[in-house]
Amino acid sequence: MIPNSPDGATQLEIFKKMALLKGNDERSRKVISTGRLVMPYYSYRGQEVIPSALAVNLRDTDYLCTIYRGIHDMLAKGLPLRDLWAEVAGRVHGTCKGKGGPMHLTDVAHGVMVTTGIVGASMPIANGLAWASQLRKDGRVAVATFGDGASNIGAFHEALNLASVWKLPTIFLCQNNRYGEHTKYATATGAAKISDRAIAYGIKGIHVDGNDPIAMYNAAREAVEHARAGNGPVLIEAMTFRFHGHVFGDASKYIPKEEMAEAIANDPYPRFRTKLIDDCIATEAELAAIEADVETRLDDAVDYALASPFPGLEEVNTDVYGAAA
Amino acid sequence: MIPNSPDGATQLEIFKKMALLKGNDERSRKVISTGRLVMPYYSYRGQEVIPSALAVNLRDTDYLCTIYRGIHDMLAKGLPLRDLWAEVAGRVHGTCKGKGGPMHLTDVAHGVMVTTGIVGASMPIANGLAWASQLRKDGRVAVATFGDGASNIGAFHEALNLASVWKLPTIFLCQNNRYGEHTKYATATGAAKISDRAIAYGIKGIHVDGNDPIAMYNAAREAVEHARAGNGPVLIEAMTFRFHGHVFGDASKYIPKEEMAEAIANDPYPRFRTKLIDDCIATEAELAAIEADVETRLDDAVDYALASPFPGLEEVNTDVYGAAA
Amino acid sequence: MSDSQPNQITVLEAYRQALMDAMTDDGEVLVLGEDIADPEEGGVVGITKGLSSKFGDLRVRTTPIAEEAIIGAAIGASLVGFKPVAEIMLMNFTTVAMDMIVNHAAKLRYMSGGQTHCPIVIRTMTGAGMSTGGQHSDYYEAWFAHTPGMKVVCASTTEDAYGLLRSAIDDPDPVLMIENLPIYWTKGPAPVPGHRVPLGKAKVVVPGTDLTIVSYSRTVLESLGALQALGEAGISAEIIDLRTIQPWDQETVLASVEKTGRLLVAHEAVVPFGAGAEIAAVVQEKLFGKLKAPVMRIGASFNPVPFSKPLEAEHITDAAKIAKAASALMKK
Amino acid sequence: MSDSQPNQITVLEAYRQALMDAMTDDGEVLVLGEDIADPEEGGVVGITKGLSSKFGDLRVRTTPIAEEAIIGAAIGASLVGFKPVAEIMLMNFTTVAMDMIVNHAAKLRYMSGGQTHCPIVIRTMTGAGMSTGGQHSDYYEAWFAHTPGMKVVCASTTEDAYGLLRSAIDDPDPVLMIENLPIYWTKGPAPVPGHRVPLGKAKVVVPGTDLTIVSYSRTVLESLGALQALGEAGISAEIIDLRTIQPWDQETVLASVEKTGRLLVAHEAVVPFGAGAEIAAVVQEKLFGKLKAPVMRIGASFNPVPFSKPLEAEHITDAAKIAKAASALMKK
Ligand SMILES: Cc1ncc(C[n+]2csc(CCOP(=O)(O)OP(=O)(O)O)c2C)c(N)n1
Ligand SMILES: Cc1ncc(C[n+]2csc(CCOP(=O)(O)OP(=O)(O)O)c2C)c(N)n1
Ligand SMILES: [Mg+2]
Ligand SMILES: [Mg+2]
Repeated sequence: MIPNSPDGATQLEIFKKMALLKGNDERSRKVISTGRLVMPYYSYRGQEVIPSALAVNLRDTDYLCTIYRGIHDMLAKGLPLRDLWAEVAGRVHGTCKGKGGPMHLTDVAHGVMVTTGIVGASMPIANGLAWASQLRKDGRVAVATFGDGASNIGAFHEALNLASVWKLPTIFLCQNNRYGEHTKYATATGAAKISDRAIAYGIKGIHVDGNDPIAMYNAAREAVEHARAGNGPVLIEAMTFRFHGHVFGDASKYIPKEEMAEAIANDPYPRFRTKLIDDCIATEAELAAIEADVETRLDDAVDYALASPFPGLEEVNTDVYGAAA
Repeated sequence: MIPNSPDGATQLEIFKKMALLKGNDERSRKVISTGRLVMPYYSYRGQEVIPSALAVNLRDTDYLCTIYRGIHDMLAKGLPLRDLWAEVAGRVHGTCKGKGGPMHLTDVAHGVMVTTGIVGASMPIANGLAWASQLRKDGRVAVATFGDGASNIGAFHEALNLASVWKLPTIFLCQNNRYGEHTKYATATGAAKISDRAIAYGIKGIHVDGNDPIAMYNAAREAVEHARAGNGPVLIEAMTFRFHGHVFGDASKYIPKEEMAEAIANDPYPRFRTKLIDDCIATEAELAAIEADVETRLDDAVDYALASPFPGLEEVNTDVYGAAA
Repeated sequence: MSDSQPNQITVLEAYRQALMDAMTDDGEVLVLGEDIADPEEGGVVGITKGLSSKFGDLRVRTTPIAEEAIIGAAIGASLVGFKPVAEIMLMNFTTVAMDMIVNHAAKLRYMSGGQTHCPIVIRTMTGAGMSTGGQHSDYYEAWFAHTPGMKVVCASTTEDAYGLLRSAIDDPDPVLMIENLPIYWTKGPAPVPGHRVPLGKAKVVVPGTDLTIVSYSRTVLESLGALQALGEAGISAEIIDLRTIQPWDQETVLASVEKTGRLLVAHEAVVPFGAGAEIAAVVQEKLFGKLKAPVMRIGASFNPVPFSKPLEAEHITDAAKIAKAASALMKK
Repeated sequence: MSDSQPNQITVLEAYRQALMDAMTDDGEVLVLGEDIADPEEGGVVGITKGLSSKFGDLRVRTTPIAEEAIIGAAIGASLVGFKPVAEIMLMNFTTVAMDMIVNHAAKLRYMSGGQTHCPIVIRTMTGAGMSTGGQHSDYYEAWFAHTPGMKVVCASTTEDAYGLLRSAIDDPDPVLMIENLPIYWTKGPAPVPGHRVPLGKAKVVVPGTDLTIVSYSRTVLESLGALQALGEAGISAEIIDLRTIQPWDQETVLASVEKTGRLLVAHEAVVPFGAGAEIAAVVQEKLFGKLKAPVMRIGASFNPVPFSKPLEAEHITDAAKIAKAASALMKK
């Protein structure tokens, strides 16, 4: 692990992304609960640090394959708010013309290549993108994000092993929020640590507190440098927690009250916010301004989305096949 | 590992099985090359020690799920020669009435529950048999055999993890013969040792020389005792080699001559045979008698098989569904 | 809600009741799947709620997210006399377990020459209309119906949900039970405990004289929804709920079409190479020269399920589209 | 052998030549699969022999035994402009990769609103007759033809093997190329380099007047084998090689059946819910009232492929059975 912590500007960058992610999640749940939008929504509140600290180590041209619980990953990677909101509202101005929706966003311009609703599927596909980088020698890395539960499905195993023997620049980022749907980590997972599974593939494994922006930044940086340098894949297990259940409407009854309370008490967002002020990296006013700006942009994005038209019905069976050569 | 070696009687038992397996493999290749039978045949010559040393630690009631290269596993477990030969000859007196063939033998009476032609598939099914034992508390263990290449497929991962969290009495026996079809171990497998993969599931892993009957006996005994005692699954990686290519007709051009020569020079069969004589466990005459007996039984089984009728054509679409309750 | 009306329960409750009763009647019935035990709230929609508390966590077992392992475990236990009911949460996830289902569960009886067999039930839910997009609501019944050794059933009522699941559990072969998610919360009469609905028997839901509409799963309710419009157009439709797709009840369907002379097959799956094609192929053969019009088929538009609400609505086989297709068929 | 006759090569060599030429013409064509590189002897039957030596081991890559990883890698590379040809050794092993094929390759274009697409080819071999038993010779073309976004092709000659594979590689969508194993070593004219056979176009192999036999893959050769017996019975059969199953050439088939008035669909897959059902369903609709007899179908018996030689022979759709079915159809 690289011990030294990122400079103030970088820390502020990370915070800016965290503020955007947190604000977007809160807005999403508000818009749904007030009935303005209907969509299956997988809140990532509590997991903001991971993609934020990763993204500052990535380039626009790097590839991302994420999952249904992945809007935080995409926003951190650069997915524009208006495109996101128009998509989750099912409108024609959405990134996927409304055809994909919240579980299937794609935004090639920012490297958001695949969003899958199938547990484990982000990993084998990320390998193909990493293979492309290897062939083109363009130095890109491919990041596949997934959850703790996904580390028990066959696709995880096949993908990490292939990445190892092909020495691919794939970063397998496991966001371990301790639960897979309603199932506890230990009920489903035989490994003491998911990062230990790197041994099974002879690859680099990193275990990190995904709620600590500095530690997460260093872990991500180490992984990205390792992969970019052509040293092969990395498995990162970033420990975190989700505050609002598996999917919107889930009351998390399967989570012990104390566990939830303790997790929320350790909410990484206010902790990092306070740290930035204590370390004189930013003032309360500056951070408040960042947060206010997020709200303004969200107002704009939501209004834009809801004002955007639905796709025409003729769109229902277009984009199924391309025009044959 | 249990250091002490099995008594002479047990060693002789292991040898008897090895003699049967070796004789059967040689006879199979002879019968095919002389055109008396047509079948896809996956020679196990060189791998006889593994199932022989395992089987003396098993009961008839223990379960076995094996693979296309599994006739050695089945014979060691007790599959009668006549039933085997009638099946691979496609005759109605075969264990499966000729419908299964060499890749799909089943012999419930001796615990040979499934033989699959799908790489990796023996493992998830063995878990179900182990679950049955756990439910019935009948102390049975379920053994799934598979190859080194199979340790890279998703089913391996899913099965070992499930066995771990369910604490199943499943023994995952990997017969590492260094090649998967034409592909070298290192070309396909990221792990330094397949037994290291046990770490990924928090289960017991054993790495053993599968060509050393004593070491293999102790490894199998340790695994069987562990599983029977309710301590959960075990992954055994038994190192070995196959002398006659992947499938009958494969000239093994992808195997370096020296590697093949060295492996054959270390043929475990003559080595163990000599050891038994040197250790005064048996005389040359006694071992020769065992081998002669194997030939006699093979003569009988082959004749029986070839004299046995083919199934009637009406059998083509029976056994597809049972009679509904 | 289930007690808001006397003797009325939801389809979801009917499935749960069937599992409860089957596990009570037969100690060899097992249940496994993701999140299905009570510490995990008895499943994501609560169908298996109460089972693990009542029957213990060895018989009712939450699994990792590992569909191959789930079906494999069900197969293994079934080979030695257990009757596992495995839940694959959504039908799209059966794609992960296809090898276990198709190469093993469906074939072991045959490949073993009848020495073993796999009395397992695979319960899975699906169905468009919930805005879940392209990977959560497909119907693949045609794949499994094309697989020798498999049986495939779909229920559209509380009584069939209960009775078909009980029969599927009794059945000596692998049965795929496809449950429609959107209709889980519709209500109907509470099934008689122990009631069985035989596999392979269709049901004439509404008798009619002008044309036959064969459908199953949610699409039966959509077909019923088309009745009023058809009635107003003076068309008397006979509605048949196929209930079992493999093996399907040719006798009942042929008798009906012989009477009406017209057949519309309606299902939620896309039309090309769908289950409707088999029904059309058999009917045109068996009733050649007796049909007043060609057998017509209606199903979802040929594309993945879209997220956007208007597109999703356009995609689905609903009552209005069925009424339109039926009227068009009358004019042929 | 390939030079035993001038300009004659085997079907196997035609596939190899197509891969060679495609990789030479287009640097973005990649090949991956188990044992496919030259250190592994260029595949278990040698189809990819020579490719890795010529194009390097980054473009031609042997994989672990991991079908999900194979298709996933193909998909990922295809999203950014490569044209991967992934080999799934045998069709039964596609069951391991169904999620990648059906939920991803076939859907990414649609779900991304056209931002990305998957120009991949999946080559797989299958076919009964080699005594490989129940898990090595199934035909699942109907599953993939039922999947929006997928294309499915089958060749029965050297020229189609070459031309269809070249077109499949050019195609912007995922194409499943089903290769029949038993006919790999049959010979035919060496294809013209660069020759393309358009997807979606059937071929009238033998013109006839009394009935139409539509088939594909090895079954085309079996249909041709039935010609003599049919001729002796005074029956003039028109033989059509469908070549592409999805999208299939309705125009050519309908024109032929309109002429003959009779259709027999013959394929190696089992009949119920098979591809023949779709063809029958469309033809009975489009040619209602114009048919002299019902559309008939013939395929393998409804069971897994048996090992025992006589049973395997009984199971397969061969020339004799096709001739018998065609004659019976003439009597209807
Ligand atoms: C193959 C497959 N099986 C089951 C599901 C249903 N499912 C959706 S999310 C989920 C839990 C995943 O948990 P985890 O990997 O920890 O990710 P998290 O949701 O916690 O971020 C499950 C079981 C699925 N989408 N795909
Ligand atoms: C899912 C699947 N993929 C590919 C194959 C083709 N195949 C049969 S055996 C084999 C090699 C297996 O190697 P290994 O696991 O080492 O076992 P061995 O044959 O060496 O005993 C392969 C690739 C298969 N049978 N199943
Ligand atoms: Mg999780
Ligand atoms: Mg091997």
